[in-house]
Amino acid sequence: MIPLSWYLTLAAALFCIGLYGVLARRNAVAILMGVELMLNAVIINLVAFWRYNQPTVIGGQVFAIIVFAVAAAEAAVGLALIISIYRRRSSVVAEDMNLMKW
Amino acid sequence: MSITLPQIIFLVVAIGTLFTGVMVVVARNLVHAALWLILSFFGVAVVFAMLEAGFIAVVQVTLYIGAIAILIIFAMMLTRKVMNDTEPQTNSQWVLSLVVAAAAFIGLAGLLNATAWSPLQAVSLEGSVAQLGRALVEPNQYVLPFEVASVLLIIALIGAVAIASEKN
Amino acid sequence: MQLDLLLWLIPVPPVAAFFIIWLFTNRSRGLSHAVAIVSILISWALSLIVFFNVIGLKDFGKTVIGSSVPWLPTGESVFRMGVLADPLTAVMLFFVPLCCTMIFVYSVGYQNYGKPRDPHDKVGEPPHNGVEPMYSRFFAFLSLFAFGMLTLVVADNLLLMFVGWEIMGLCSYLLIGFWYARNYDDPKKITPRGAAVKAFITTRVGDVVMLLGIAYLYFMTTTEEARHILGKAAGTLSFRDILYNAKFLEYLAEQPSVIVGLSVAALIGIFLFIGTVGKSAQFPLHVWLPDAMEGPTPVSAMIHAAAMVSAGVYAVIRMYPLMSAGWHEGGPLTPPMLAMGAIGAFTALFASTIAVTQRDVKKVLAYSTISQLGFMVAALGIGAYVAAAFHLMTHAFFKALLFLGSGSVIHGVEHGAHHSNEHLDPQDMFNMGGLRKKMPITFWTFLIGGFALAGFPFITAGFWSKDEILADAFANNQIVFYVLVISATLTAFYTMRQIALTFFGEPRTHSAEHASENVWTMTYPLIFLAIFALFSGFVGVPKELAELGFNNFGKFVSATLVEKLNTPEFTIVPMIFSIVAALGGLTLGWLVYGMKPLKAGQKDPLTVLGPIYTLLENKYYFDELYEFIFGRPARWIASVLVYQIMDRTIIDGALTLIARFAYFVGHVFKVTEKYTINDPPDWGLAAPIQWMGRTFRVIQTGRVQNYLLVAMLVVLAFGGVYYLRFIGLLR
Amino acid sequence: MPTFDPANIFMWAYKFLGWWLTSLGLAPEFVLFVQLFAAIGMLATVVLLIPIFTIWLERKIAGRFQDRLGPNRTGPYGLLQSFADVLKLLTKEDITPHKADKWIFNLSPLFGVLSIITVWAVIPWASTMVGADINVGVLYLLGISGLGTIAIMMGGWSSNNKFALLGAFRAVAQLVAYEVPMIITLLIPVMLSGSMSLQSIVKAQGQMWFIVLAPFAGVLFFITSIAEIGRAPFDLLEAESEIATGYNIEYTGMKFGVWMLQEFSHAFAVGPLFATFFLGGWQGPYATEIPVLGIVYFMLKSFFGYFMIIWVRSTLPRIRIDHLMSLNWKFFVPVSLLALIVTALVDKAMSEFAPGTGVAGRAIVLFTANVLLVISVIIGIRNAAHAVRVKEEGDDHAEHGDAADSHDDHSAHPAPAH
Repeated sequence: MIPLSWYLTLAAALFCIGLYGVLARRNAVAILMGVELMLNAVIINLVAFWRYNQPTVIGGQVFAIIVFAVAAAEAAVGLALIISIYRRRSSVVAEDMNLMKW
Repeated sequence: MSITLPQIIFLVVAIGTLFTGVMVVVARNLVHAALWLILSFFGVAVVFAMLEAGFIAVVQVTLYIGAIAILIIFAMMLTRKVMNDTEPQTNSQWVLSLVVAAAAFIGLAGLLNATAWSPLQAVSLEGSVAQLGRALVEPNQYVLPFEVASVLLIIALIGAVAIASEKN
Repeated sequence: MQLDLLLWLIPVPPVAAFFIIWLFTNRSRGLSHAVAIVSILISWALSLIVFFNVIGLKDFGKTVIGSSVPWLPTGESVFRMGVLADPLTAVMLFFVPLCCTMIFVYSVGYQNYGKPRDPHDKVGEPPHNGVEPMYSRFFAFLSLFAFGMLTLVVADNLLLMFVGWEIMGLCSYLLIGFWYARNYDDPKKITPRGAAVKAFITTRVGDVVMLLGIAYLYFMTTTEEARHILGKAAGTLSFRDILYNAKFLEYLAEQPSVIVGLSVAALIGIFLFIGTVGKSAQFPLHVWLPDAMEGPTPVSAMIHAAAMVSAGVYAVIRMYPLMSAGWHEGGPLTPPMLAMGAIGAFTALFASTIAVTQRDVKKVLAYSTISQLGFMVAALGIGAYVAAAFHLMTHAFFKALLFLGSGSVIHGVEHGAHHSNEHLDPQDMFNMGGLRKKMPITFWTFLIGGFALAGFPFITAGFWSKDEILADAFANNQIVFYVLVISATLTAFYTMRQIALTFFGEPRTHSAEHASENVWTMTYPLIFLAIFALFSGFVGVPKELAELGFNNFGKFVSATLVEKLNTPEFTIVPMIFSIVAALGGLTLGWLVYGMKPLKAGQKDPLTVLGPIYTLLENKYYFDELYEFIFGRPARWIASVLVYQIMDRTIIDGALTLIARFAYFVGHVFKVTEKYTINDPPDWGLAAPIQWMGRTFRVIQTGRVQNYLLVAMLVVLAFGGVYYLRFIGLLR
Repeated sequence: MPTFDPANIFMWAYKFLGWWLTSLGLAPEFVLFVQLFAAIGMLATVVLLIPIFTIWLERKIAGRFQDRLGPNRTGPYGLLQSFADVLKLLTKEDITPHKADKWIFNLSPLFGVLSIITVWAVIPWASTMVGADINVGVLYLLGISGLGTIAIMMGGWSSNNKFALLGAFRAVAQLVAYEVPMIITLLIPVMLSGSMSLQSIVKAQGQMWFIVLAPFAGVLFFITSIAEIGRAPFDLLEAESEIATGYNIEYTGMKFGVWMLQEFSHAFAVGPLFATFFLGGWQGPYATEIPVLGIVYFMLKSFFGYFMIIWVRSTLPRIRIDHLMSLNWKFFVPVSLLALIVTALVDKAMSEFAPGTGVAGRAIVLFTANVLLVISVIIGIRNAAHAVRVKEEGDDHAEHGDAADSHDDHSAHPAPAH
């Protein structure tokens, strides 16, 4: 049988990979992909905790579903933003989007 | 300790998932990265299946691969040819980012493995899908978060259309 | 089908009709009046179903029909709204929708449906010969009014009843002022809008007091003992809980109220009765009703004869158990009953005296309405519960009939006036005469109505009800009895006067000559109502004369009350009195006006009375009196006290003061800033702040990833610290 | 040794294999693995062989519809036509374009076929024969169809050709868009049967097919799935005249053949799906007693659905891309939602107020509800079209409509000044 800590470690690793992607990639779409990875890691955590701590209470899965919905919304809005930025400035490089600096 | 079959499967899946995840963040070609991402999503779906959350697994496939991945690839194609594979894919702070990510992972892993977690309870999850479905619409359970999530989706839909629409 | 469900449904169609007409069909006249009439017909049908079901019920009254839903949670109890049908409601349900229906149908003809729009007509003025410009609006208002009335009838608690009551008040305002743009030549004549405002405000005076009574009653149902008595039903206004609960009533009767010498029941009763005084135009709040005749005649018939004013009486009849709480047959009357008896009897006499001298055909009827309502109130005051309810019903029939008849007359005369381009007041009876041959249907029906009003013996409904009142008065209170007899005589007299002036003799004007009978939509309702005006009385004849009719009414209605009231044993005396009064009055009127009909321009024979005549003709100068007592001071307070002293001096002065102070503070700030920050270039605060900004702004790279990186570093740092403390390396 | 029963011969074979291998003394896991592998292999083979027949069938039927003979040279009735085509494709040169993304370019056709074969994993063939009776089968199908989209996109993108990319765009836009009403209409069988497992959906149609209970949903599902497989009149993603066969333009030889295989098997897959969801799957006389019969019924229904597709394809012309999109978003999505709501309300109301109603009663009520819905929808379309006509041509034409109607349109759409 698989200990819970394995799942959590997997989730942590996936999360950190996504984090690296978010921090280091230049392309905004790639950053978004990193965010998706992080969200997946979070959902793994939720489901794993549900399965190991309270498998009879369905709340954990519900939580996961809600996170799914949020992820979908996030992806839609994020990509829309990227596309409109691309329209205005013909660039999807996150570093170029620095109008808010000094 | 002897290693059992499910553990082997888990290790294989986990390694595959992590590998594909790494490929997502390091691939030079963005479309390749997106395809790696799809594979990694598959891996996560398998993990869900191993956790006996069949519904979540299928939703993972349907939503992430069927919708989000396609969306990402689509956006990629709409915004393609702005950066070709030759120029650097990572920004100036990637080393520090790597350090931070690694440190975070080490810290988390250390904590996780230092903690004593509750073992797996052998309960039958028969009809947990039906249970989930009922829980999502029962007034005294999770109907409110469910509705809020649907409202959020509607708002995101309208907002995305409004943002990405040509004329403004 | 459960009856209580039907009860819920009864008021619904009219309000639906109101919204439908208002929102959708107001473009099309035919559609509008179709909607209105169909809706009121549905309500009527439902009411009849309920009525005929309940009269078959075993000991109905002990067991009432009704249901209620929790409406407003009030602390530990819940205020419930609901509907109720007891015998009294059943009676109301019998005649209210009926009269309403008749009036709806009548209005179609009265507002000249079918005729083309007259180009001279202006919106907001009575049409000359074309169709009413605001035709649909008229029916919308009528429907809303019917909704209010039916709500009031089926309501099972005082609050809901009050809601219907106020809706009717609003509709009465809207409908009296329906021709809002109308103006008259002589400034003393009140305009419709003025009349509307007057009616609204006058009835408000009563309603406020009534609301006070309702609140007081509600409060009393929440006291400790009340909880003890009512149990779970505490904190209620429901009739079922209050009026059918003898223990609670006597608790109220014993409880001393805030005013010394009055029990709670008495005080509440008086409050509620004042509401009725306003609504059904009892002295001293009667002034609005005659002016309300400025509205279209169907409105006068509906609001000021059949429905609204009788709603006032209905309210007191409904609350009678409370009013008479602590009173037993033959015992001393309770204060509210005393008040009712006195005011009712006085109003009856006083209004009938005024009615004798009026020239306007509708004003006469208005005053007679007041006096008839006085009859009912007086009857209640002396404990004649059944008689009051009975007279309420019959009066609704024949008074609606009379009003519609007068409307028909006016319409005919207007038609004549249009024909012989003559400019005159089509409502003045002295411009009429000889309409007997011109408009036969109107004449006969009006005659029936008039005789019913006068109480023509044995064959009219008015006789039986009025006789019952007189009988009870005779048994209980002689003074009231004689007052009522006198006013009954006067009633018969002015009825005859009206009939004679209107229909007999020769036409006194060309208009009257060219007057003609109206369309069927106006005449058929007259006939229909005439039938009821004749025969509706036979349900309540005294049981000693039972061979003349039935005696079910008394048994039926008196079942509403908790403790049995024994009807006085039958004596021939009051009946003789009432017969003499009716016939005497009629003959007197015939002698004065009928024998030798007035020629054109001839003065009213009653002017021989001299000053009394002028006094009566000016309605005892009540309007002037009220103007002097209330009008002037109010205006003076408004102009001098409120405007000049309050606004100008106190409030504005305070505001100016505050403004000055704020200005001063601002000035202080300005000076300080000038000398510390701006002026000195070297040591002022501005320079270093600028320098700091220039130095630190570099960290604002504007790149989201940098920010996230920093955030993660901080998170890691904190995490590390906590981890070290966790494993104990750090204190 | 399992007793031989001809009525359920396939399951018998499956069991027999297991028994035999066990008797050889192999580990049970391995035995199970071999059993499943054999079953899957058989299923996949059947699925992959079907197109060889359906290609011929389609060309024949389309020929008949268009008053042609269709293939008739190779073999009796041209039955061997498909084999000839395959041979031809095999002999062609296999080109991978320069600057193309080799891996993806070569992988995408396989992905495409994969996405179709995996569909069959959950489709019940008979009362006893279903690959994997998972309790979220419907969702599974949707996820798989997403895979197909990705495959097309990979192919179109990786071949580094603008027409291919355009085709891919169109494919994504169209498939993703038409998935929405398809999902919504699929919810109706799920609702009526109360389960997402295809086997229990089929079982729920034992007495009454869902096409009777929800005809409107059936039709909608049929149309949207035609759009999903990109057949005429929705074959925008490979419109020869506009973008020259779209995403698979750069493919040659057998790789192109694999794409064709994907298309035809996908097209055929609609038949079984339609049969499963609305035509009662393997249900039929004695289907439960003799499962083999179930296979026959199932195949008959599937081929009926496929025939309908061919009929539509060879009858209707292609529609414009903007019409395609507006048709989906402005008509199919709202109407399918309407159908869903109406069905839900009516069914729930019946179970609430008329419990114990027989299947026939339920069918009648639901059917009438559907008919009323269709009628109202048609009236709505008519009014909308009329309004549009009034807007475009001015109100003088509007008077042709009956008075009240045109009057309403008057007030709703003031005619342009002229």
